[in-house]
Amino acid sequence: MNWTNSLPLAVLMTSFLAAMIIFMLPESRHRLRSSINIAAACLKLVLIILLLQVVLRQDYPEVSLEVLPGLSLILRADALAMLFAGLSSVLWLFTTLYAIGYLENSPNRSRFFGYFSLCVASTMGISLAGNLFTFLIFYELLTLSTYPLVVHRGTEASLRAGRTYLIYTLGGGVVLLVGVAALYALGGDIPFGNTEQTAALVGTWPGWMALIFALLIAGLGVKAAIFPFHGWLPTAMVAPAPVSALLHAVAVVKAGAFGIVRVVYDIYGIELAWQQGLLWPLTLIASFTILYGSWRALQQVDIKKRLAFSTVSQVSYIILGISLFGPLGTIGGLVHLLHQGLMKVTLFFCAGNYAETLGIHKIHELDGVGKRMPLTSAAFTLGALGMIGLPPVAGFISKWYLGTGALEAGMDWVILVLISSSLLNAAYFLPVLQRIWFNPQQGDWPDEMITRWRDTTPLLLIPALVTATLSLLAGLFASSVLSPLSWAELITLREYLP
Amino acid sequence: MSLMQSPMPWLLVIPLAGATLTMLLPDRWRSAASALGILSQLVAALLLSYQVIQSGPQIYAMGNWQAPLGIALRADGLAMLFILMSALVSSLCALYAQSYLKAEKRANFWPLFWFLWASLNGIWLAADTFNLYVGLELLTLAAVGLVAFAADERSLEASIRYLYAALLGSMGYLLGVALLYGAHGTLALDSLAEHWHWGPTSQVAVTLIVGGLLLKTAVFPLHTWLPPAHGGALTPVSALLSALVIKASFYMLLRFWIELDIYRHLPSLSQLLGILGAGAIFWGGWMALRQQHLKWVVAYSTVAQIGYMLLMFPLLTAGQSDASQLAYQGGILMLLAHALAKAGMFLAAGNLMICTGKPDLQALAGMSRYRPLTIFAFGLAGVSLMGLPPSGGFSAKWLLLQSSLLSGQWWWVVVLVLGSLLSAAYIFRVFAYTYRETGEEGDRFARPALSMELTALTLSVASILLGFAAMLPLQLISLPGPLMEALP
Amino acid sequence: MNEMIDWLLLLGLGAVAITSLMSQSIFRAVVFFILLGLLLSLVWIRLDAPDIALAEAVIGAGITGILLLDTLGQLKKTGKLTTEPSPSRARLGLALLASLTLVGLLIWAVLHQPQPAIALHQQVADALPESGVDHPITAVLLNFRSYDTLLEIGVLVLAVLVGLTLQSKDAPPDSLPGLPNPLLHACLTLLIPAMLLTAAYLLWAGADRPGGAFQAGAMLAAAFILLHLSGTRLSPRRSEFLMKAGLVMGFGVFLAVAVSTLIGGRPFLTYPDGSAGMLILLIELALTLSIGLILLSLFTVAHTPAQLPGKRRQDEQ
Amino acid sequence: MSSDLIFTFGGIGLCGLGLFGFIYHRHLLRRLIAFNLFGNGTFLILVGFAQQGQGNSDPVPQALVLTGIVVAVAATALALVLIRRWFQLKQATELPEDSQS
Repeated sequence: MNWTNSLPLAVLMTSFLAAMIIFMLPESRHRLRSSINIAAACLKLVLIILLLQVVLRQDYPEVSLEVLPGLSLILRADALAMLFAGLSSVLWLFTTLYAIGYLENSPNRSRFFGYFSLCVASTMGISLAGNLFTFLIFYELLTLSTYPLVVHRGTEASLRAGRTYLIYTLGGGVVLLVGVAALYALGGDIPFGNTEQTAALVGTWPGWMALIFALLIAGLGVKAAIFPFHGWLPTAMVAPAPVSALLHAVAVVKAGAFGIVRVVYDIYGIELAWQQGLLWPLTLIASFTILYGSWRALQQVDIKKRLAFSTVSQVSYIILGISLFGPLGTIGGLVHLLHQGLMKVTLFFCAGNYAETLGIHKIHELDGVGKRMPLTSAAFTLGALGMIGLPPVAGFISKWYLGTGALEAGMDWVILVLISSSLLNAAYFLPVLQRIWFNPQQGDWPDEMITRWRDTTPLLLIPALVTATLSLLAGLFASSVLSPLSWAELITLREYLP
Repeated sequence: MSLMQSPMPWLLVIPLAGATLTMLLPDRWRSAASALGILSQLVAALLLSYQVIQSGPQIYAMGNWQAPLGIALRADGLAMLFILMSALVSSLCALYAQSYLKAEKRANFWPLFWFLWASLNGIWLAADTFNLYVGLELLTLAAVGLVAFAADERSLEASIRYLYAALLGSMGYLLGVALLYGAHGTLALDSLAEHWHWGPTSQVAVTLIVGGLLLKTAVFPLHTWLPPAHGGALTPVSALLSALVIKASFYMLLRFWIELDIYRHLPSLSQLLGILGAGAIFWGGWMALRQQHLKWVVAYSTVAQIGYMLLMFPLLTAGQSDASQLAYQGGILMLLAHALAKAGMFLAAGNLMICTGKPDLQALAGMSRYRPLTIFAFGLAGVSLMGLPPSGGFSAKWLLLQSSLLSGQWWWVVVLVLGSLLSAAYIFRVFAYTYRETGEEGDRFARPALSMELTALTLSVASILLGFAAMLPLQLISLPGPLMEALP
Repeated sequence: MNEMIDWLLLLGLGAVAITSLMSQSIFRAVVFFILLGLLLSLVWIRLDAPDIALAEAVIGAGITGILLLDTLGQLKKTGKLTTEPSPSRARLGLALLASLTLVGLLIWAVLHQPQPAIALHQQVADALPESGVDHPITAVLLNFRSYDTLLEIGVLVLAVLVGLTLQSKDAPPDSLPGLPNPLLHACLTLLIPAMLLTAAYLLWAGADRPGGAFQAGAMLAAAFILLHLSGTRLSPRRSEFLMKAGLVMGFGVFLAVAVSTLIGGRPFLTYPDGSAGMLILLIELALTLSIGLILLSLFTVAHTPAQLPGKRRQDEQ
Repeated sequence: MSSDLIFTFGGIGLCGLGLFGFIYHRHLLRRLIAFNLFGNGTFLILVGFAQQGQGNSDPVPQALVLTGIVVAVAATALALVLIRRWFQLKQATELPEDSQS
């Protein structure tokens, strides 16, 4: 056995062990806990880079364990897995830093960081899963480990939000379970990438396989917050800002979207799915969700709520890209998985900064905040412009590919969807930017924190700046070898359209 | 060397001797003797498993009289799994009880505990229908005694209810055995299976046996005695009862069902058992959702979980061998996962009640901050009970799902799925209470001993690990033996 | 003629059973239950089962009856007996349905009895010479199926144990006064030795005739209970350890004999060649004494009122 | 009809009566008596039915009944201990109706 084969397991274990150690630590050991957290995040990043090297050589390390007769847990690092794993591990590092700053002096940090790490461990499991069964296991584990984070504050509102979250995600989980179990009953264990196996099944039971496709997508669609399963996402906003970042950018919605990618490309195969007519309903739903999310975002007065509906809309860009038959659409969808993550995490960091530093929660309270917190506001502006899709921020790249992908797939009407959604995005972000930069300050801030820093504390500020910069760089240097775009192209070339 | 002939009788001798000695010894020696007994039990169980794995099922003729004249003990893969399971759960519960009970209470706890263990081992190994009756009665009396241990109003009421239900159940069973003997002239399971005559007498006998055993297993709607008994007993007792005692009658049911070919002859009874199971899942889950008393939630959860185990019966159909195999594996795995998870959950619940000093859910506010380890144990056990991955409960549910899909009985899929959601509802309800912040500080809480927290955690973690190591028990129960031959 | 007797017995059995079940007065119910036990003894004799007849008379009717009567007395003495709530119509319906179904099923089952494939009594007869005793039932109980018997003694010990558990240590001494009746004492001095002698005989006879440890033990218990009622205390509080040792002695000796053969390299519960009879007698002797004490304890344990438990401990809810 | 068959039917009757009383009554002592009736009926069936089938006196079921009687007396005694305790605490001879379930 090659040493590289143990890398996927090592990636998973770094955050899992970190979680276990943190659970064992007494509440008061803040410094030690933070050190372990950061060390684990850095270690994971190193391991991911090592793994990237291996995957670039067209070598896909794999470990498996037979857990039930004929059924194995498989961890396998392929190019697509690395896309998601890379994104999560980068964002984990910054979210951890941010969370350490954000939760300073608040209770229950041991519990928080423990589940936080567990949550990232499950995300790693999701990205490295080598078959649907493994995916399902980590997908459910993600639900379990995020629940304590959502209800972290322990207030009535957060417990209610936790209940809503559970109803949606567990409901989606069992639908997914039934889909996975039915697929297994028909064809046995199908590792990702073995689309020939599925093709044979579709030949025999076309009706069943279409039903299973619907079950799988519906189950995954809950976490991806596709309409009508998006209801939990705005409700879960009561959680602390780092958790929102985790839900929206790093882990949860991404897990759903990533799962859909896996099902479409690695279980059914895009060509087969296209031929069977399974994709166009997905395109329709995604388009509708994009418009619906934007429309709802426009009506929100709470910053985080507006961002939440923006996520509903943005994640469906990914789904849209996946559902378009053709390499350009695929690239657009995959690259947006990364870009949306970077931009959304920036926005949430900034929203958290406003709330922590000045007590601002509503949009109308933002008047003149640009002068008080220029750096945070600059990062926020970058993220918002990227969401609208203005060049040179990363969002532009995604939309460009999605548009050309739609043309390639012969679905010209999708262009209209993209344009109108961009207009809506502009409509709900530009007024915010106007308030930040151009409106004068109205009276005192709701709840100002006294710090010796001009903007806000470094631990809150730096992660936001870094992710904002990254999303700018991803757009500016889209054509370089290291950019998310190149990686998405690599995946597309290597795996889907040989 | 002669000692090593077969470890089988030692699995009975040690607990019986333990019961005798712990009655007579002074307290200091009592605990030491128990510890020694537990260790030697573990050794004997492992030795016997080794033998069974190496050289197949073992038959042991008591007093050297071959069955059917004498009584034989029989150790096959299934029996071994149950022996190992009860060894693990009982020893951890015993460890817990050592800290939980005060010295003067322990005096009477140990003999009862040892009798309980002896009867369990007796039942797992028994191959004689009347011997099973005596074992069942020994088990009942020990269990009732343990329930009545607290000697207050609630536990007395519970124990009387329990005793009456159990007595009726065993009498029904004995009546069935009487008919079987009259029709076949033998009491031994093996020779019954060999000379099995399927006619009215056998049908009535089987009906009575199944009915009696269902009552003793607390199958819905005959479950009403269970929640007070399991919810009202002392914590280590609740854990033993829910994890092991109800499994005894279930185990007997399964043996009869498969070895005497009942599944082949009474398919409608199979479906009936499945329907009762579904009823148990929904009713038990619904009642668990409505309880205000922590341990009653856990007790009603047992009612619901028994329902899952019953789902294996309609899936053991004569026609489909694959589906039947899956159902058998899934059912047994479900039982094992439940034993571990429920014991862990009861012990964790007991710890929480020690912390708050109150039995109700309301008092749990803020507990997830104060006792994260215990909450974690409770949560892990809950994961397995809900059947969420990765856990033994999930693997079991997966197998049952596969079996229902394969045999085309899709309605059980619906039951399994809805049941999972219901159990998630009542478990997360408890969990939500522990997250509530009331603003009061944590120092009003008492603190359970570390060993008590660790035993709960060990059991819960084991129920999770079972999800990864399910192949071991599945291989064990698939070893050749009379049961496997009779399985479709 | 014989069949006549059988039918008459059956009729009596039914009448007595119904009376004991449905009688208005609970006291009468118990008395008729004891009467039923005596009738059953006759039935057992008709069924060619004198051992059971003996056991039924002494244990089924005797000990159970005494226990029931004594409990009833206790209930009457300690409290105002609340009037019994009359059972609901639903209960009546359920009970009728259940019992009629059961009877129907059983009759159907009995009428379709197949010819048994195995004749176990033949095997018993064949193996009897090796068993060490001449009486087949004793051979079955203490040799062929001795494992059942071992567990059964366990059940008895367990019942007493639970009784002892429920008895709180600080209970007041037995409030029942000794009976100062001189006539009774005179009777007892005659009766007790006679009973002890009968017990010894029953024990000895068990080897080749009806009788054995259970019947003898029950007789012993009857003697003990009489002594107890007359004021002589053999109660656990006198010497707890000795009492407990006596209770488990039978079980312990049985187990020890079984284990000793196991250590000797022979299967569990085997008797070494030639010494089966001796060992069985030894076990029976210990069992008789223990069973006597156990039955007595069941009586006294049930009899001694335990005190209301003190303040309940919070951690043991 | 042989004695064996007659008393087998007698046993069936006792079982029916016992089950009836066990369900019908609420008084704990009455239910205990009913249980003992049920038990005695079972014992009669055990011996009578077996001997009817064998056409011969059979020591095995007789031995089983001896065991059964002892087990029954143990169970009865245990029940009585519990009943007395219950009576002391609650001054009641029956259990409360199920309210929880």
